[in-house]
Amino acid sequence: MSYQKLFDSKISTEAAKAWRAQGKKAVGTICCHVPDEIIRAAGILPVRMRATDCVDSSSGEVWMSTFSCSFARSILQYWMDGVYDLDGIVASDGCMMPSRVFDNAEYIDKKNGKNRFFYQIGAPRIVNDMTLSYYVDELKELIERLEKFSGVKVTDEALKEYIAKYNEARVLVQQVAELRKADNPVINGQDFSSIILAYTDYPIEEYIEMLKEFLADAKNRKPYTEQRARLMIIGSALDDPGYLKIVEDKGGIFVADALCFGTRAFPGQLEVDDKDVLGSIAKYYLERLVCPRMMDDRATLHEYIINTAKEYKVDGIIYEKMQYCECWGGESVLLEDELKEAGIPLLTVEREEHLANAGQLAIRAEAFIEMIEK
Amino acid sequence: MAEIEKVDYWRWTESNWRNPEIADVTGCLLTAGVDIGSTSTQAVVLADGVPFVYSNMRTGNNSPDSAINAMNWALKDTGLKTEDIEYTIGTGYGRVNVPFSNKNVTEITCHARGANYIYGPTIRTILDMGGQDCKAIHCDEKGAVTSFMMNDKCAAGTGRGMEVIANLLAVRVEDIGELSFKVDEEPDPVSSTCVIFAKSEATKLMREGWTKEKVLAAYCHAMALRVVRLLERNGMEPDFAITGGIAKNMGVVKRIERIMNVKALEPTMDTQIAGAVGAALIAKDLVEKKRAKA
Amino acid sequence: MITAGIDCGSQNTKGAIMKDGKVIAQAMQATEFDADLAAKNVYEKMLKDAGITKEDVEKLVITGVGRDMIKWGDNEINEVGAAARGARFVDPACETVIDMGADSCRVIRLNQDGTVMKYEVNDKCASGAGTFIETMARALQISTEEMGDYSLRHTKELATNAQCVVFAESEVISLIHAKEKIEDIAYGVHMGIANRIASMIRRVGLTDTLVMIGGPAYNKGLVSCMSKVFERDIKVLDNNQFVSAYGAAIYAAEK
Amino acid sequence: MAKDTRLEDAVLRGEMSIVDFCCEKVNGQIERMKERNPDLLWTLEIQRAMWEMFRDGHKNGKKVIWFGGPVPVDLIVAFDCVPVYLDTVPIRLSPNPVLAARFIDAAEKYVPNSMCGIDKVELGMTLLNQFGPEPDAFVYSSVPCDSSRIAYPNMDMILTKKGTPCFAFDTPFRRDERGIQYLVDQTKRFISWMEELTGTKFDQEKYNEVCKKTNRTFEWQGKCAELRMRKPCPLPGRMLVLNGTSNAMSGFDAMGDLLEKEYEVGEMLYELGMGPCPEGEKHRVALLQNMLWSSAGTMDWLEREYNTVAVMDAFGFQYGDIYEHIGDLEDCLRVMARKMQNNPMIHGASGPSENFIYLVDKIFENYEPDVSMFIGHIGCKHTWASAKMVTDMIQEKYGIPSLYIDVDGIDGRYKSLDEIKASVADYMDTVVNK
Ligand SMILES: Nc1ncnc2c1ncn2[C@@H]1O[C@H](COP(=O)(O)OP(=O)(O)O)[C@@H](O)[C@H]1O
Ligand SMILES: Nc1ncnc2c1ncn2[C@@H]1O[C@H](COP(=O)(O)OP(=O)(O)O)[C@@H](O)[C@H]1O
Ligand code: SF4
Ligand code: SF4
Ligand code: SF4
Repeated sequence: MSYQKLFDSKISTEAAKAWRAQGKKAVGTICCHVPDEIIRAAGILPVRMRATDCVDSSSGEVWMSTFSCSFARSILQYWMDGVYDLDGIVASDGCMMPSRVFDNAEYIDKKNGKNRFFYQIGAPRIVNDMTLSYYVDELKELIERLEKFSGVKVTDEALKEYIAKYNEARVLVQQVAELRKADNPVINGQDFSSIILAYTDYPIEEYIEMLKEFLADAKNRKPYTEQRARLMIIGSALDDPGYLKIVEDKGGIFVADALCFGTRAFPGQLEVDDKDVLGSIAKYYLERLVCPRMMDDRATLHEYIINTAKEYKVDGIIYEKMQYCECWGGESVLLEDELKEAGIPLLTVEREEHLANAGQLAIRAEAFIEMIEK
Repeated sequence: MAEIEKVDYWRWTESNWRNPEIADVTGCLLTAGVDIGSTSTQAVVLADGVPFVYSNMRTGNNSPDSAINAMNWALKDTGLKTEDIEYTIGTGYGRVNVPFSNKNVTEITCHARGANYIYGPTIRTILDMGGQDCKAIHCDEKGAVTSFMMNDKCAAGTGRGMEVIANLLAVRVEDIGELSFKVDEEPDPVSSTCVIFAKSEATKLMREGWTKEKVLAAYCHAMALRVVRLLERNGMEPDFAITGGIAKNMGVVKRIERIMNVKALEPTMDTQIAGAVGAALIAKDLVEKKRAKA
Repeated sequence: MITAGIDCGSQNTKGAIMKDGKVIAQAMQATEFDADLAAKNVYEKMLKDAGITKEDVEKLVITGVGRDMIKWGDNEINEVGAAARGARFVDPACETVIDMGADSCRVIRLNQDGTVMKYEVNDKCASGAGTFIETMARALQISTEEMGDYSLRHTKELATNAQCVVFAESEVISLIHAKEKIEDIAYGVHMGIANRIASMIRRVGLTDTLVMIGGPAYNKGLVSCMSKVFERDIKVLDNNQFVSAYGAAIYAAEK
Repeated sequence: MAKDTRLEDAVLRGEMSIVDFCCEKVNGQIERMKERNPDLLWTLEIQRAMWEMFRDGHKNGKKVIWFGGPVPVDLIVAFDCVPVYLDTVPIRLSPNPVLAARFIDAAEKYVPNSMCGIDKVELGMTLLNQFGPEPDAFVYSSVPCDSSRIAYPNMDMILTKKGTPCFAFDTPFRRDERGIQYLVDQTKRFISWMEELTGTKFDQEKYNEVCKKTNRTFEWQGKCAELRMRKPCPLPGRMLVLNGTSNAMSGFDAMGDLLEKEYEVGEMLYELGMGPCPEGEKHRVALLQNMLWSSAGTMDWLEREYNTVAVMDAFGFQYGDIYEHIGDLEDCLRVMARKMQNNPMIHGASGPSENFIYLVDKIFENYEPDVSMFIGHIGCKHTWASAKMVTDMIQEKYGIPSLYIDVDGIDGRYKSLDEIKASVADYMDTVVNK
């Protein structure tokens, strides 16, 4: 097995197929407050759903209307089209759009008499002791449901086993991200994005192996040297390296990000308190920095963006907003001024899941690069 | 059965120009900028950084040809050939299709630089209104871009829409501005600036008995409102100027000024050539930098 | 009983005269600025062709987006109602009607008794209607009528993305520069439209039979792309541009 | 005669506050009403009471507290503070597109234009600092609505910079027992926070008084709602707008008085066999989303032209909870928590779609409309994303198809009243009246 799979951003269903072929269950997951450790401990394979390469989302549009985020709508399309052949969905209420993907998927499923497994975790948007205990209760209920569904008891031992594995992956991803700090990094934005996307499709063990192989080989890779500007990308869910390619073809190189499908998904380590394993999981997932869905850590998010930009010696930030994405769309109110203060140039662009007007992005990116290149 | 176009009211006048004060350019550093826009193509040649000749014509269906034609037309009667130019920069949406260019640079960077030259170093906000898009650009005293914003996805409120209306009402684009002020009272803007719907809306208004002038006023008004939003978003910092083809349409310009309560600087040359001038200036800088290094 | 219907569309004004459930005359003319005049001309021509006078016509009903401009009809009916009646008249079995005009597209789902169950209208962006195709044809330097044949001869499944008419026009031009074949580009344009109206059709519910009326229905390339997207035949009615005018005349005969 | 727009112009120039504008406007309306239609004066009194209370809050030595989303308003009132329900601002400004536009445009400088107009106006008003009296605090919640979840925290950050204290509730996504307890726990913290803010102790007696008033409001509101179930419906569709205000003002006598009066008048009309439709009620329509704030005229027109009355809208529909054991704090807090969860449209038909479907089902069951319209406010994308499930349910269970149109309930520039009417008319002519 080679690590080449890391660089194929297409949705791969082979791992899930193989898993299910053994008579085990696999579920789709949506959003950032679904702890994979728990799902694995219940003997179930989590597959983080995405919409890469979805060209036509008209069925999704029928259910979610044109006034919906096309990333979410395209996931529903893939679900309806059977691109993801899974045993159910576990979601957390990130923003309203994935919640509606969940609702519609469940509704359509019932209508078609399928009755697969559906559970939505209510994840708090404020971090304090009270909200943490609410989240713990929500996770307890998830565990009960999962146990019933898979017939596997979720034990502290199993949870710890998977926490260790996911922690290992976190370390490895952070090491990959470190590579981007070099003046002439051996991976560009497209590469990194593909590596992160691969995580969604494969069991964690397989992913860890691929990362290790890649890291061992990394120094043999040819560094990128032609770049005119170092960029960071932030904004709405982005699961399409093709988007980054357009910008990198114009001479930029992405060296950092603050994206759902990016470094931000693998921060730090999940510290286990042996006396309260579930509580440790809840604490990690609730406290880690996610996105503007959280109401009280915007300042930290902004700080993270600015610090990362500095740490990775970024010349400018590209802020992509999905159309109808309020979550990220509204973040500019204070962020714009803060970036200005920090002296970091910013380019804001609108986009849709399906890359329709590549030319328009290209011209903006090129002009931005001309503006910031040294 | 090909379509027979009756009179092309949208066809604005093409032009070329030669600086009467420069008789001889031997020994001068010649740099050029060629701006292939969606609608128009300009070629500008600078002699030691001073405009020497330029041409301004419509972009044909083939960008490389447009570039060559524009350049030839500009150089006509000067005795110069394309090869005599030291360094050429292509810009505009067809910038990669300038066969004889040494480099290409986006029209955003070029327009800022060009505006800085045309309007002087106090210029801070530039609104470039072209055939298919609109850009609000900020720049510093050197004409370097500090931020910019463009219209997205929808071409509503661009020159192309104006051309459709011109054709529909049988009014030359050049005359739209003046006619649009021949109304007793400013009508409400048309509700849709979509190229297609504006046409049907204008048709509907005509059917309801509106005069051409009133329809034009309503359309210019709508277009001004649309770009003003872009300007507001990017922030307005004087001095302010408008470049691109629509800058010649006073019907839109005056309305923008009124809504924003600002005065745009008076252009000293053809506003459509700002991009090409900028490109030629950047070409000059590059040559000088190279020479200094050598 | 003799009744008449006039459909004053944004591009064309169409009329029909019916006698006891049969069409005895029909005519069409470009609407241009004077809808009233166009309708008058159409009406007079039809009367002449049918060899009757105004007095013979019991009732005249006007429909279409320009119907407000015509004050001399006996009654009016909106476009949805007219299209529904007309389509049922021409094809008694039809369940869903796609009515595409120059600027607009409507999808109408009928009840068993021919009344309207639900419908969808696109009135925000012209990207799914006749003018879009016309503009692309112009960019390809072929006539609108030829678009269909070119598209049917495509050899490659080219995809075009831009929605906006204007951007689509430049996309087409860059495809020409990229040496793509006109046939394939035409196909890409039609496929794009078919995909865009797909969700309208799905929203009213996909039925076994789909019929298409209005000028663009003459475009075989477009129709074939729609068949492909929905995996079923799209029926194109005879005289499809006149169907709504029939509907208006039929409405005139009701009650 | 040209319309007098001096007040509007002053607001547009930033010289007049929103609160002063609304007070002047409402007083002007009252003066005119006195001459023309003194019988209807009662319909305006609540407006006057509310806006003047906002305006004079500081003068009367009270703290002015902004609130957004489901929060325990009764407690704010019990602490003798002035509760300002922010949504009343966009709804009040929306009939005038130019005014609403000032605040919408201010917000759109930063946020996408797809954001809900309600939240854009609120954010814009905060950015321009033009409400009037500076708020002494801001209380909000994480309503399951993306637009407000973005607008409120941004407003929080802007206000916090100025030193204004803010309190945020975390609204649970699902409605269940766990959620109720969660809200009760948070409310307890809120009480301590209010004590600190006001420097006074929580006063059970005062709270009991407010509970009584609130109960009265919701009892009358329930009765008015029952009136609407009768056939013919004696109350005009336009009055559905009031349901929004009732939430904000439920703890005040004025609201109870208004609803009592509304009920009396409605009962009288019903006795007389009269109603808003000139030729008698032919159809009754349920609005599956919110009231058309910016174009409420559509309702009058439907009554006049089609003898069709709007009996209920999904965002105003309440099955108001009543305090059963006033004096028992724990129990009252639970009722309040339930209200916060059930409130259909303090940005409501949100949370899981099943709640929305359930709510609409109840409307159809109780009000028996024969026409269904999803006149969808485009900002409210999460209701749009449930719309098909809801309308499918109506079609299957009640055999009624639904009209869909997109409007902007706040920004009248999106679609004019005439355009909306034309779409509704087409539907009434082709589908309803066949
Ligand atoms: N003299 C004029 N008066 C009014 N409009 C004009 C004039 N000349 C050109 N235009 C308009 O300007 C537009 C072209 O602007 P331009 O900046 O050249 O576009 P681009 O750079 O995108 O090709 C056309 O739509 C044309 O109608
Ligand atoms: N033979 C044809 N082939 C392809 N397209 C056609 C043909 N005839 C008409 N059309 C298209 O039909 C449209 C006009 O249709 P019509 O139903 O008359 O529209 P409207 O009712 O809006 O005036 C035009 O966009 C035209 O391009
Ligand atoms: S956060 Fe934005 S991109 Fe992500 S699902 Fe929500 S609306 Fe879509
Ligand atoms: S509304 Fe008009 S201008 Fe805008 S995208 Fe659609 S066709 Fe283009
Ligand atoms: S109308 Fe909808 S989007 Fe707007 S504030 Fe209410 S719930 Fe949120």
